[in-house]
Amino acid sequence: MDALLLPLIVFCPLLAAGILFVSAGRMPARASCMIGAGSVGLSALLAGRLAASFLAAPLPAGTLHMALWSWMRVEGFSTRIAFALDPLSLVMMLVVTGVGFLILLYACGYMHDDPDIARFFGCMTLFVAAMLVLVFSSDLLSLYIGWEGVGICSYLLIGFWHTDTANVVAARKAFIVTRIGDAAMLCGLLLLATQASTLDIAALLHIVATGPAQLLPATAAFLLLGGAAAKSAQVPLQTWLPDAMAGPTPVSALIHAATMVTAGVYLIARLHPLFMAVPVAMKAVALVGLITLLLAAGSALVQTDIKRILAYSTMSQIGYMFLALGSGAWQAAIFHLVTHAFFKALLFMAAGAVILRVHHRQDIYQMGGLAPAMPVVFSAFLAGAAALAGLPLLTAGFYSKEMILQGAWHANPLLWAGALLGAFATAIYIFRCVFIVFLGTRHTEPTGRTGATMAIPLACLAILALAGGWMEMPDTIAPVHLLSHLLSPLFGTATAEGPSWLLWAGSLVPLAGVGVAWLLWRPRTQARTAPEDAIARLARTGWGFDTLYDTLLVRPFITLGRLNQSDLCDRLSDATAATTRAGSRMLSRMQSGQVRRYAGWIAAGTVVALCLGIRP
Amino acid sequence: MIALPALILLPATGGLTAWLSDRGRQASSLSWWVAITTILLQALLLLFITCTAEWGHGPWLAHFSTPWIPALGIAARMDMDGLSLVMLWLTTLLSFPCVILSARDVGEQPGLFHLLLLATIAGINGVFLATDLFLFFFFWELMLVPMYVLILQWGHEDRRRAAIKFFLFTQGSGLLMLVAILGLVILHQHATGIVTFDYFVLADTPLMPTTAMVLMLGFFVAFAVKLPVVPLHVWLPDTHTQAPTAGSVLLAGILLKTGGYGLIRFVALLFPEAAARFAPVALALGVAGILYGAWLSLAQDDMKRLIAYSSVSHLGFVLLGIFSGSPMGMRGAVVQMVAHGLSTGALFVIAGSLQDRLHTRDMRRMGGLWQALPHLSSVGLFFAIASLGLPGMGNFVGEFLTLLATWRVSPPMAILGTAGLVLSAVYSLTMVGRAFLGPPHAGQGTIHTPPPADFGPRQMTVLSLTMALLLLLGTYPQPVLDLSLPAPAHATPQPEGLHP
Amino acid sequence: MSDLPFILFSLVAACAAIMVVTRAVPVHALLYLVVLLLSLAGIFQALGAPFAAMLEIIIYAGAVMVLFVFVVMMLNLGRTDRDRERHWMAPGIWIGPAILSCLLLAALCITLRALPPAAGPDTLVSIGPQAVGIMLYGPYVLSVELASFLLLAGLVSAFHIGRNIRGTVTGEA
Amino acid sequence: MSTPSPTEALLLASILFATGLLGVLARRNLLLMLMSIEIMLNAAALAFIAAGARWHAAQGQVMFLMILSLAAAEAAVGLAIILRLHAAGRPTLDADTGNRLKG
Amino acid sequence: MTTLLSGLPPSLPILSGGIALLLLCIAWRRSEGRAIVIALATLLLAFASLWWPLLPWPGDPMGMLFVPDGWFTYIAALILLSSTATMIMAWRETGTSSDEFYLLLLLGTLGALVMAGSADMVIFFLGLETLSLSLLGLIAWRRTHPTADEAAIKYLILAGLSSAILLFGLALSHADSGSLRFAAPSLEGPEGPALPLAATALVLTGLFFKLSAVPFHTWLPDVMEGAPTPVASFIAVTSKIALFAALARYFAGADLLRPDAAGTELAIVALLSMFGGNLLALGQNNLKRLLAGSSIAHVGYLLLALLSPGPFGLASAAIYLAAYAAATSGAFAALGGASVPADIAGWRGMFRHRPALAFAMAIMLISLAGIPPAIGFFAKTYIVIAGVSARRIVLLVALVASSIIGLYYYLNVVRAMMEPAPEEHRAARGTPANAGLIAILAIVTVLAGLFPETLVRQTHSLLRPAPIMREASLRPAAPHDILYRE
Repeated sequence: MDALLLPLIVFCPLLAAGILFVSAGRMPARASCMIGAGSVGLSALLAGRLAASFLAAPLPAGTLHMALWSWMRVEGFSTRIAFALDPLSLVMMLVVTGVGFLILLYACGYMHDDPDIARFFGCMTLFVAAMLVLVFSSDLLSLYIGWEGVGICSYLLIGFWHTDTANVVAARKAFIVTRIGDAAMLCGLLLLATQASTLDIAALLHIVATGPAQLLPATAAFLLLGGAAAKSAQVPLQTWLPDAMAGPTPVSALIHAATMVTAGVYLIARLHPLFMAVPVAMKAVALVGLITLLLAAGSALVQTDIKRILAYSTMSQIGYMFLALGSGAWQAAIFHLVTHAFFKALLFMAAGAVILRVHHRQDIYQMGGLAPAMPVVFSAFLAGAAALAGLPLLTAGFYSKEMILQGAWHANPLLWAGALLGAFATAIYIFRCVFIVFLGTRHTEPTGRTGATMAIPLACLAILALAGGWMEMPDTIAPVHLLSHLLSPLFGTATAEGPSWLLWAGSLVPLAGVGVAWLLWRPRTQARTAPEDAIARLARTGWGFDTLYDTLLVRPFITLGRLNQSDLCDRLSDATAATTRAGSRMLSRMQSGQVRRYAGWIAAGTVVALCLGIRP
Repeated sequence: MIALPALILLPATGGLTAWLSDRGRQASSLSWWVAITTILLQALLLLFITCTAEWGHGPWLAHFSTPWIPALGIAARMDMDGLSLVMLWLTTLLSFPCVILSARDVGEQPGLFHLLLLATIAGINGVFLATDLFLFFFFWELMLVPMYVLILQWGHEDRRRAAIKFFLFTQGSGLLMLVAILGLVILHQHATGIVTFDYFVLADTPLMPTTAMVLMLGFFVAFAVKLPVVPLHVWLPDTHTQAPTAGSVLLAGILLKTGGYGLIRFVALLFPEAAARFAPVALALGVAGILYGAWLSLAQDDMKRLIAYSSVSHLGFVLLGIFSGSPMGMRGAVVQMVAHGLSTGALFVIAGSLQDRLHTRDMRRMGGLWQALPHLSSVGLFFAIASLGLPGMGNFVGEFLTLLATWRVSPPMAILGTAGLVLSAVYSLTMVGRAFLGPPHAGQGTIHTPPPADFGPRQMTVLSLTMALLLLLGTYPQPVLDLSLPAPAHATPQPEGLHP
Repeated sequence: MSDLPFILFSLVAACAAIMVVTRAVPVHALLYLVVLLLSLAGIFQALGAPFAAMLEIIIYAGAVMVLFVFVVMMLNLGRTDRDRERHWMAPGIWIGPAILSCLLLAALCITLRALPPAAGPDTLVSIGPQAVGIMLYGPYVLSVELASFLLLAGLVSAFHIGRNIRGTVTGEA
Repeated sequence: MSTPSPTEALLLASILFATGLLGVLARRNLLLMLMSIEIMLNAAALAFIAAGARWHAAQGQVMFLMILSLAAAEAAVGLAIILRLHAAGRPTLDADTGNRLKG
Repeated sequence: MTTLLSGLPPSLPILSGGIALLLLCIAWRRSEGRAIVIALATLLLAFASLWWPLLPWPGDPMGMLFVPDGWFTYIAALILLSSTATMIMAWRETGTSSDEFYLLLLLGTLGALVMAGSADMVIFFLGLETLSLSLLGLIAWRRTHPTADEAAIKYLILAGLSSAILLFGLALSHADSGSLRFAAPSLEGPEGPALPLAATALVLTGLFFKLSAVPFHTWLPDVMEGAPTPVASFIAVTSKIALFAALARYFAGADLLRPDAAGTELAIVALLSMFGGNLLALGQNNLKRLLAGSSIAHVGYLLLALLSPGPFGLASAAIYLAAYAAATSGAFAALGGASVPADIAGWRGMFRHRPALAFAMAIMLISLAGIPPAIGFFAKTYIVIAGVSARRIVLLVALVASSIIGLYYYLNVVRAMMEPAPEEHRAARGTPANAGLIAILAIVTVLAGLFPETLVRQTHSLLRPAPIMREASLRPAAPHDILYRE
């Protein structure tokens, strides 16, 4: 019975997507909203029901299996569309359906006057379905369906307002960059499938555990890391995420903050025995995370677009998760994934509410002093910002970040130091944003009001962003370990906690960050323009990765392609044709009409034949 | 089973009927109705064949044989295995969009148009069934002529060049194949004293490795031109671009598949050793095709040209699969062919419709069509996504299996092939972005030019069914996979009634 | 080895042939052609073919050449034609044909040089009209019949072509 | 008494043949081309006579007769055509100019 | 009389009688209708007589002047049928008072028949020249036509030149062997190979000229353009068939697979003809010249068949000749029936104005191009079989490459016919007889292409011993066996 719920949870949003696409805009906007949000809500309910029964009576194996059908079965390889529910996917399922439902609810308000709302909800529900497939799949290839499915939904939604070329280009870029990672991941899958003849995760991990000699886990792990890094916008494939903010804000909240971008984290966590078998890969994961979190935090410091700040922040936070993964702190990564889903979705939605009210302006320097005009939004944003900054005790972000710092310390103190630096920067940039947008002098007069459909999800998420962290606390504060307990069948018990000064450091650094931000951008002193020195410009453009790729890869590729537009091989066939025509002209010239010439040809032929005869 | 030749005669007769029904009366849609009835009957016939096939009696499902030119050991012999069946179904299914969508509004001489269309289909059916090498070659050539005329008569501005290029390339390479076929026949005669064109008998010809390689190359070139394989692809972009929509669909959807079919049946199975030795080169060619096609596809401004180059890229996977030397690769190649037939066929329908509406294929003069043509654009988007190999669509299954099979042979080739997937995303989305999305192009939708008509229910129904098929193939490809392994050339079937 | 008349006739024949192809006035050429034919008749006689020699004189030098003479007279050629003919015989024109002819001659000479004398008696035997007649009306009677058809074909062709030449001219004028 | 050898006669035939060929190739006047062809035919006739002499056979002379009839017929037809050309289009009988059939 | 007729196929006396009858008729009262009736009746009677029994040859078989074997019967059938086709084409086509036209056609046919069956130089030579002189009359037929004289004089000069070369070669051959047998002289004679090789080279020049193989082909396009359409067809079909038959007979005893000079020359000429003919046709706008180029190329293909002795060689050549004859005759008949200028532009829009005619023309061109379902496809396949069997790799490659060129211009005509015409043509129809001829030839071309079995079996039974059977032995049958009846 419970197993049947798994496909049902996926099916609800899928069906809704189907209905919405087929209706093709002939339904009233309200109906689209209801179907879209309602289906995900239903999924969330079912997920809750499933979670309840799962938690109440864990199966002997700790996993709920549901093989749907055999997908491909050929000589030497077979794969099934199969779902499985274990603690990890349980957590993900709850995040996806729960946060997803809230965001869709919010979107009902946010998008209510868009003429293409049916398409919007169609894509959104399709995304949720794909994400659930990704989460549930117990076979890497069916996981890949979800993996690419969320990618294409992301493409569709980033380019949702398609009349603007910039949006279309951003969407394309997002898809292509992630596709590069996907290709790497596919290579990894090919490698694994070749070695193991199956892509069933359990079977694969079993093989990894028993016979590492015949596998090439290092290569596979790196290839999969490539996929994960692209999907999760990690260095060096991170460039798409800031541009992806071109989509509607609920999209940014759902896809580019809460769920899809964390798929990489999920993948690595899901395959952690594979990575654990390859220490180099672990180091690489951690390093990727660290670099990303620092670079992205640096970029976020100087952005002027509120959504880009949040985008870089997302990259940075996922960098934390990667850091945790690389440090072997699996629970911490997942914990941060959950809390990040809460507070980042919240921040995006709050930002979206702000943007709606200030006539779709996104430049923070054109806002300012909005707190009195929109107290609800302000408080929600503040809650999210606090969680993001990891203000101690009160916020969910604090606990998850603390856990990561602990893990990093155990892995390598250098990682810890970097992470701490990142935390400091995080606090600065997000409170820079808070101070500039909500305090000080007002530059744009907000209009309208934030409706209930938007406010309620904001409130819910604000609560979650604050209180969501209490499910897992350091022993120093309170011995609550709900999450790691839940995940322990997968990841084993968490490592012991480090010295308590780590905790202090982790608590004080964000506070210091907030302080610095206050000094720099408090209402009186705040500069009204972004810093313009070279480093700032570099940081604002994402440290020049875009330019680099553009000059090294994209431009030469396209230029050469343009040069060869008419296909060199075609010239070859044209040359043959020209030769033939030349031969034809030659023979026509032979046909001069003069009988003496003709006789000459005959005589010449005869003489040649005679000579052939003489000297055979 | 008499139904096999019926599968060839039915479209031929139907075509003639359509032609005759059109005599004298202009602008009558009678011939269209005849054509649609014919392909419906063909579908029913194929269904009948599928149901009455000898399932469970070995890989060959149906047989037909009757002497044709006994003096030269030529028989009208047809045998059907799973591979043939899959290809026949693809042909039958794709002829529906051809006839329903693109042939409906053909301007002049609709009767002749339908005759040629159905004649081509008859020839293709013959190619997929013939197991006598002479008969095979006969059909192979026969399907070109009506296609040539189709392009010539109903093509676009540069049709003369395109049509003749198409014909010269395919026919010329066909002659090489003819020489190879006859070489095989003669060698068999030298070895056994028997002149025969029978596929199963010739498969047992003892051959020197070098000879086998030369003969195999003769076959390979013909099929490589048809498939097409870089650098023999140059006819394809021109032809696809200039052909009328139905022609493009037929070309891309089915005609190219005869190349893949031939590679499987007459290269990989007839000369297994030589094919195995040639495999590294073929794999390299396949990868070159994938990358080169994708690269040039990206550089095109002409929408049909873009799709044509994307075909080159997609069919590189077929080559990879066939020459990976494993059943898995073959199955993957077949799935890829079917999926490519559906998706690219549909894309050509869309490109053709766009040309009908906008009178241009130049994407520089398109843009923002979604607002004017939401249905058309969304369908176009769907098939573009399918063609970039999204899991869950048929193309992915094909590409994955071929790549997996290739990886076993040569991981670097597989990696390069995977890179093609990235490029396919690039050109597909570029096409979507330039044509359908973005701001509307200045030239269209103004007061002077009325907005073009969107797809109506007829088009949407057919294309939706195509989409459904593609999704079905992507999520449940097992029936095709099971069928698609070609029957070995040595398992000689017992033709009914001919030999005791 | 050879006898004097043969050498003499040969020299005359070769010279006459060269004169034929180099004359600017057709009548001169024609006369040299007659000389050539007469000397050939002598050679035939020397080779032991008296019947052929007679026919050569009677039919060839007699009948056929007269035909040529008639035609040349009908053409009514004059001084301008001779000058034009001279003009056409510029040295440049001769180079190519001369090379080709010399090559041909050289090739034939090389071939013939290797030819040994025939089997049998070394002396020539005269083959008179009787032997030829027996051969012609014995095994080759078919060829006589066919030759009549050949002449018929020539006759009909010449008749058709030659008919109404004046009419054609006036018709065109 | 020494007799002429057929080989020498063949040699003479070759010389005449080459000379005739020279005439056909070099002369622009159709009439002279025709005469040159007559020379070549005579060369062939001489070759047959010589061959016949070599083998002491009458066949050579039979063939000579046939060549004779051909030469007569051909001369008749050829001269008729020349007359017509002269009357209709080409009074100069130049073979190089005035050709409409070419290319 | 008995000696005259013994060993002679009855078709020759019948033709001779027909000619005499026609002469009498002309002498009595001119009537074109009567002339064509007599001529057609003669041809058909001769055709029927091909299956009548022969009077036995009394003497030594080596002394036969004429060999009425299966090869002759086959070729004679083709010649008579194609002459019939020419007659029908010519009916009411050639202008006023054309009863001599049929007389000349009959004479030419007689010459062709003689040539095809002759085993003796004298006979061969007479046949050749009879054909040649009748052709001369036919070419110059249209007195008012501006180019008729030019074509005729070109043919006259060049044919005279080639005849002289051929005769000289025959004389050398006679000098070498002492016999007048029409066959390639043996190289193993006491005289060494020099003289036979020189003789063969000269004889080949004569034959190649009439066959119009490259580089001896230059006259053909000019002459065909200048000649009336039926005559062009006669040149391209009847005369070439006879010449090819003679060529095959000339080399019947020689081993062409040996790489000696004759084989080499044949191979080079075949190669040059394939490419030369097709390239020449490629640049033509005049359909007659185009067909001339095409016929030159087909000579190349036929030479490939000749160069591939063995079980398939001669049979493939025979079938190819039939296919070529049908398609080329058909094309010329269509050309004559169209009553438009013979350039490609004149044929534009034919599919609109004269669809049936255009369709027939397309079938002919497709057959010439070697595309199924026309017989040309099967015939070309058969030639390739022969070539592969004899391992003529270079020539096969040339065949493939030049065929591709060929496809281009054949289809170019088809394309032109499909294009819309600039203005309405005046729809001058051909005679019903011509239309019937075109229809029959088109049907034959397609039907024979679909069911070539009958043709193959006929060919094989005529070219006994059957060169190919299912259980054919490995030993390639010597061409000698095929040509001469035991």
